[in-house]
Amino acid sequence: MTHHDKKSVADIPEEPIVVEVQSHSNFLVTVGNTGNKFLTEIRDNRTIMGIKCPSCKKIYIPPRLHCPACFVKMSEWVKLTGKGTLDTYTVVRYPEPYMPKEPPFAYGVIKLDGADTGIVHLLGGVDLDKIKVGMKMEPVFKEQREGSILDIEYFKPA
Amino acid sequence: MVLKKEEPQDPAVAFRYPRVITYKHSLGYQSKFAHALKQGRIIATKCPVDGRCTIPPRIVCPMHHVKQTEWVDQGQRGKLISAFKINFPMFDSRTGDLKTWETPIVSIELEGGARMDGWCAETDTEKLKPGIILEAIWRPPEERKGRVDDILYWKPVQ
Amino acid sequence: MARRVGIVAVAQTKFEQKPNQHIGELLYQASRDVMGQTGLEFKDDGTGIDSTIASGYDLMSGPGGAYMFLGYIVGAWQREDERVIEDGSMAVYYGAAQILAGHADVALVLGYSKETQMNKNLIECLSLDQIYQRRIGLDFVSAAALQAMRYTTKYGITPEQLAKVVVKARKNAKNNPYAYCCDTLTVKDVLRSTMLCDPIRVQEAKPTPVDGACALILASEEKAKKLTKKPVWITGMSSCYDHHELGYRDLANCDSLVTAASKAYKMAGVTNPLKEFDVAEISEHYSYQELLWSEGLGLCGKGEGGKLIDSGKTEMGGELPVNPSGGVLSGIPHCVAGMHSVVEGALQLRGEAGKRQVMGAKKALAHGVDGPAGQLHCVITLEN
Amino acid sequence: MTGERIAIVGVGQTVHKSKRADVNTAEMCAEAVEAALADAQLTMKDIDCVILGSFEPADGYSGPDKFIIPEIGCVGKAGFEMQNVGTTGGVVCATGFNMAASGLFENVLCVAWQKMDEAAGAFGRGGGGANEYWTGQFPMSPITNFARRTYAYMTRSGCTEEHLAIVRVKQDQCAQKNKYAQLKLGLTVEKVMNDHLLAWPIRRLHMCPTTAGSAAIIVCPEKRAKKVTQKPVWVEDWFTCHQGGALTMAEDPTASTLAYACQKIYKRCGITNPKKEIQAWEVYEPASTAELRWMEEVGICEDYTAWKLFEQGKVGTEKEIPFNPSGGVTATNPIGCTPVVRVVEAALQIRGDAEEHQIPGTINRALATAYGGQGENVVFLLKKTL
Repeated sequence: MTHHDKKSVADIPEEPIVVEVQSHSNFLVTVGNTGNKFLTEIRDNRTIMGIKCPSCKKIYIPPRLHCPACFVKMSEWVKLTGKGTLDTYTVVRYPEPYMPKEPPFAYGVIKLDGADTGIVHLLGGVDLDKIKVGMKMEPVFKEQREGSILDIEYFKPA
Repeated sequence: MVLKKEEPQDPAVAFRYPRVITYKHSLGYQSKFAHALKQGRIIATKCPVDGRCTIPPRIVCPMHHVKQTEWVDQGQRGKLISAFKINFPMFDSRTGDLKTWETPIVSIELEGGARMDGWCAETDTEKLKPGIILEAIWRPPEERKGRVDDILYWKPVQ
Repeated sequence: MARRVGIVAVAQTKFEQKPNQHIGELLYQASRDVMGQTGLEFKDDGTGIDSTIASGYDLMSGPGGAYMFLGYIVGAWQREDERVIEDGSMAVYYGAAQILAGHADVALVLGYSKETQMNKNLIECLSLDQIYQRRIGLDFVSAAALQAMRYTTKYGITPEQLAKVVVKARKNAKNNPYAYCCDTLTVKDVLRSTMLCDPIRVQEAKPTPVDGACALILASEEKAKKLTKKPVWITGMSSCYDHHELGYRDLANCDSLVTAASKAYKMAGVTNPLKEFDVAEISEHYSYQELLWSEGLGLCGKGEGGKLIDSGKTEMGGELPVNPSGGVLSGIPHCVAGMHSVVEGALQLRGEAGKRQVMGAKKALAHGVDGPAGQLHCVITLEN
Repeated sequence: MTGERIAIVGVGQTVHKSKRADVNTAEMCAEAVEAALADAQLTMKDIDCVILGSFEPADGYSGPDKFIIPEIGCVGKAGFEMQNVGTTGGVVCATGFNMAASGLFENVLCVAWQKMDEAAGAFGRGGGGANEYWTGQFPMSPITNFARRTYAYMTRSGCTEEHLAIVRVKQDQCAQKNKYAQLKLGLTVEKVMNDHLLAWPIRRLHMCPTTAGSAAIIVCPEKRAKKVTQKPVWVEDWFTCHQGGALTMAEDPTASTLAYACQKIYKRCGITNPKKEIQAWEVYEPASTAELRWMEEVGICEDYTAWKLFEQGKVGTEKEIPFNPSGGVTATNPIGCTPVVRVVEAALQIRGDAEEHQIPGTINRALATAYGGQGENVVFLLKKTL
């Protein structure tokens, strides 16, 4: 190798730099058979289904394959009316890129009749300052449904 | 591992979740390295114990765990350590596109002792034997951004 | 616990926005501090630090695997170097378990975060399940707000009571030179601030973004006694998971915290936490959390969090001062928060907490939390 | 060791496939957990601590433990998530071992997973790099990493492309006997040598596939382990050896931290002749060519001579050197979970339960490793008797 003269580095500035970089990704999300059944029922029949544990008899929504309490497989589907009670809610007032709507909009946990759990979803069809815990709610389905949880457009007061 | 972009599927089976994360990396003590690139120079931090230089610049020497405060000019030439060519389309992390890569990637030991990677002008990998001397070819000064790719490629010195 | 684990040194950086510092510099500063205090270095013959455990979300450091380029900064090159992808309290928990296991005698535990690097809300949102909760755009803020609404309506917690938590935090933070936010606030100021996500107002949420790091060195009982005159003993610890789906839980309770606390208290022989602890550091990312977590930690009965803050028992000088450091509401980065609780608890028990010192503190309670609406809690009890 | 002596009392894994459309990530994990519980004849009620982990950059999550917990029935249990790129599964096991040895728990469950069908093709701009500023200009991947390593290995050792192909064929032969393995291709040396070139000298077949799979182990302290099972697999020692991304610091571009980690752990366990004293090897080789170098680093042979052992036909399940009888990582690679699969396979060998790919004779001691990043390792030693 040629001999290299070490140049001084004193003249190189040191002031801090902030580099902006973006990371893009596009993951495939596999729903699985259980989720598939739940979502296609919403899409094809506007029906919300719960899933029942054979051991503790609890009915879960959103559904899952295993009972979180008993760790046994669940396969018995139970048709729910979709109606329920508003357990809690919030009005989102800050914007984030991942949100499905422009704020302000509301989320709520709706405890569905006939199920032992509630589901978190968007609220609509009501003035944001008139939402009250304990309200009776029902789902509003989108006209064009594709097989996603967002096929339920929102829950509105019944 | 050849990656293909798949067609969107039924969202009740699987769906894509696009995600963009913007990072503002503070280069901090590494900023000087970026400033040097803008000047068409490569510099590295030096370990006060054994004098070894490292790129990326490090705040401490991994082996001796002493703070590295001295910067050393690494010159414009280096010795080839290894080379390889990618023969399949891979994502260009700067654009997100699948791209075929014609130029080999080389690992170089610079005159100052630090090691770094770069693209190589010589596309015939047969000619890229360990030990040959390569020289840095830079972008014109006005195009430099203080990034490692300010070095367009490395060219074998005849 | 059959044997005890000692905290022999603790350190923290100033918590603030540090756009001019590389993430590694935070780590270096905190780790050098504790290593300097003890004179310990990484050694492979059992005479120095045997292992290191860091905590932090990978995606907060960079696009993936980013933190793995930081291990060498603390000197853990070719050493036991592991990462807990949770709040920092869990790293302390694991570090102590490693010592109880005899696998390490001395462990360096680190928590670091650079929230100025990215959108914290987005990274937290990525913890949620993709099919249901993330699809509707939920994140940790809105999940916490749902919990806050449920909790406050069920037990009649008033906005004033929530605001008092913030006022107390900022007042205490004035005594903490490391704190980020220590402005003088009144209950009115808090209630006048913009609504972020009902019922959480901007001033009731953790200030963000903040950068900073914490470090501590844990050692086996035998070594701890040699390394310091003022060891702080970890006497009990436990973590506990709750349901992920918010609708599966009663958000007005924090069952997993109750479980974690009861396990930790049992180990430590604590039966009346309010009486027995002299100081508590609770991770309250939102104002309601100090109250709800206090209930979970058994400092008061269910639904009595509001009364607890009204009683003044948790103020400095009260029966059990909660968050003399100002806590997370004074601005501690995500993933560092729980470790910060342990660090502050240790400082109190060493009598080195400066102006925020609780006089004669003998037992401290540290708490950390992660996940949406407090899905995963960790409780650590300390004694001097 | 001042803590409890510990043993693996149950192991489980899914059948590894390239795609799992029938389950989501959490449900896939539940399969492995069910298998491990069945293997240990325990129920979820017995488990008091759970340690989870996956290679998050390929998971689409930041903290995936949160949503997996309910599906695997671990609500109300103690635990947390670990992660360290490729060695994640290794760190998960190490953490589980520590938790069990700490005396705080009776039955510790370790679960790791990867669902690569969700991640394949997921990375766009800046997605794959560890820090876009430093690595953004190059299309970095394990392929390029191992192309570089293999290039250097070949120039230093004198091994040829044909030797690399022999290694791959041996791995395939092993995988064909493993009912859980993903790729079973019926390879010949010729087939491998004519396979699509990715980055010379790495061909497609030399690289690990993308796998959807999960694995779980259950660890107990001594007293409990003896109650739970007739065939406990004792954990003799383990060592996490990470190097903080300091690849460029290594003098030898083919080297990893494995040699250092093995020397250290051998010394602690009094092993002087590893080739004799260890009867089963499950070593994480992300590329078939890595198997050569790792074989040298674990101390089976001198540096740069492993290819000769393959040339002489000494490596195989029923041969002198039973290296990766499961078919290894080039047959199956659910990244974050792969090290747990190594531990599972090593445990099965010791128990004599590896069925078709069981190494003949008594296996007293087995070594399993995890590999990640640019040369990071976790090493485990398992034993039949205390």
